[in-house]
Amino acid sequence: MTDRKPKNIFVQGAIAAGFVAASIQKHSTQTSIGAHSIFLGQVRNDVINNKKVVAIYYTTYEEMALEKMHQIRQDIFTKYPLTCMHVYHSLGKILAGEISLFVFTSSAHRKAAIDACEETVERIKAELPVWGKELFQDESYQWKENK
Amino acid sequence: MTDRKPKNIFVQGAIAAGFVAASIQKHSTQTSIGAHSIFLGQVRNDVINNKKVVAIYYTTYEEMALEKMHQIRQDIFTKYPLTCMHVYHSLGKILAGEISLFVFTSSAHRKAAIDACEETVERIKAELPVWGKELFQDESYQWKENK
Amino acid sequence: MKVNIIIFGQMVDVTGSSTLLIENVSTTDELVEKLHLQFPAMATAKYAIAVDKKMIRENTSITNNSMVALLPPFSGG
Amino acid sequence: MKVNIIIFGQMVDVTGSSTLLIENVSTTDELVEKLHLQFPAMATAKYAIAVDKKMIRENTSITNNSMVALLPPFSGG
Repeated sequence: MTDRKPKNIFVQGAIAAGFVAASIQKHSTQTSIGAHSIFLGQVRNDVINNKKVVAIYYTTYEEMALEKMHQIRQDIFTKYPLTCMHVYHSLGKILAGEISLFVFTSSAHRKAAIDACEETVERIKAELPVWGKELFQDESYQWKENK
Repeated sequence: MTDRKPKNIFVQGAIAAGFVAASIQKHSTQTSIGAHSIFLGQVRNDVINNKKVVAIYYTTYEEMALEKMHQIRQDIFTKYPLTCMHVYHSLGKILAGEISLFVFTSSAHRKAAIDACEETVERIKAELPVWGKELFQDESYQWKENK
Repeated sequence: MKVNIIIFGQMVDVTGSSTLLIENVSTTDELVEKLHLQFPAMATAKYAIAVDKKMIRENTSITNNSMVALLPPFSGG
Repeated sequence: MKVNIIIFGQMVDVTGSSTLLIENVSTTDELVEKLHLQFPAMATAKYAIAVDKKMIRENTSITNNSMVALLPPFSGG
């Protein structure tokens, strides 16, 4: 861990498609990039015991999550020759069909970008202290479990 | 191969970030989707023998490429539980920093979306009759080689 | 000695609160013992403990300044 | 018998044209032999042959209606 302040990855509410587009567009000046890999997590309208999930409400232990994300970022940059990496995770109520996670890696060649993106997503799901509460139509809820 | 007419994947010119955003946005009504994986190929400003690549000019054997892409699509849908797949490849002159390939897979869960996207990209690079001519500043060129 | 505990996710359903103040404990094992007495449902709950933002796996000393957190299984993304 | 050939990518640099009409050939082996006589640089060029949009690996019969294509290594994406 360096002394550098961890970057914030959390945004209130859903991640808009236009935000993803703006992120992509910003990279057009970085002409050493040959490949971008993007992962988007979208809230599913799962049916659990005949009740439909209408939204997920995300909370986090922000201080710990940002430190952990900083460490994941450093590990990934050490392992893969990336040009850049961007991660955004939603907090609050995200409706079914909306995007709650956006991971974006770029590299000169595709292998590094693709592998780094996948590994970052896996580590985020396994290691970031974030919790999703699945909200049903009838205002009951259950806690999401990652597979 | 079915009799169904292969979908066109080719677009003249670069793929705009806004086009990617519109594609993402369209999926917000498909609430059985939990994960999107996107690959974008961007033209690199490589320096070869002291000459800078300013653009790649793409051509294809379109009829054969569309048949092959149709077959790849069928293979990938057979292998992975995808909700949908979209592929766009640029033709003509694409400047360094612009996007020439857009592969977009969606699934209920991340593993299928990520693996299908990567496999589709690999197959496109290996199997589609498409050629890239790397154009230098001085108007000379060389033919691109895929690794 | 008083230890401040912050609680997340489904563990809030178990303890009924997102913060707790527990007295007279100097290790995480002592803390867990007290918590289980106070909240019997914790015995069957799945959770990890972080001290000062690091997950702990063994019994760990805690002080007045320790930041102790109860973390149920993560489900981000 | 005349066979129409379509030519792509760097093979156009070798033959100087993106289409060719070759007479008196009935198999791809015969075709390749004729082409190599006409364009000696083809001997060192890397290319595959497609007949009716399928890559061929063995000597294949061709007719007036065959669509023969010379395909250098692909470099899409």
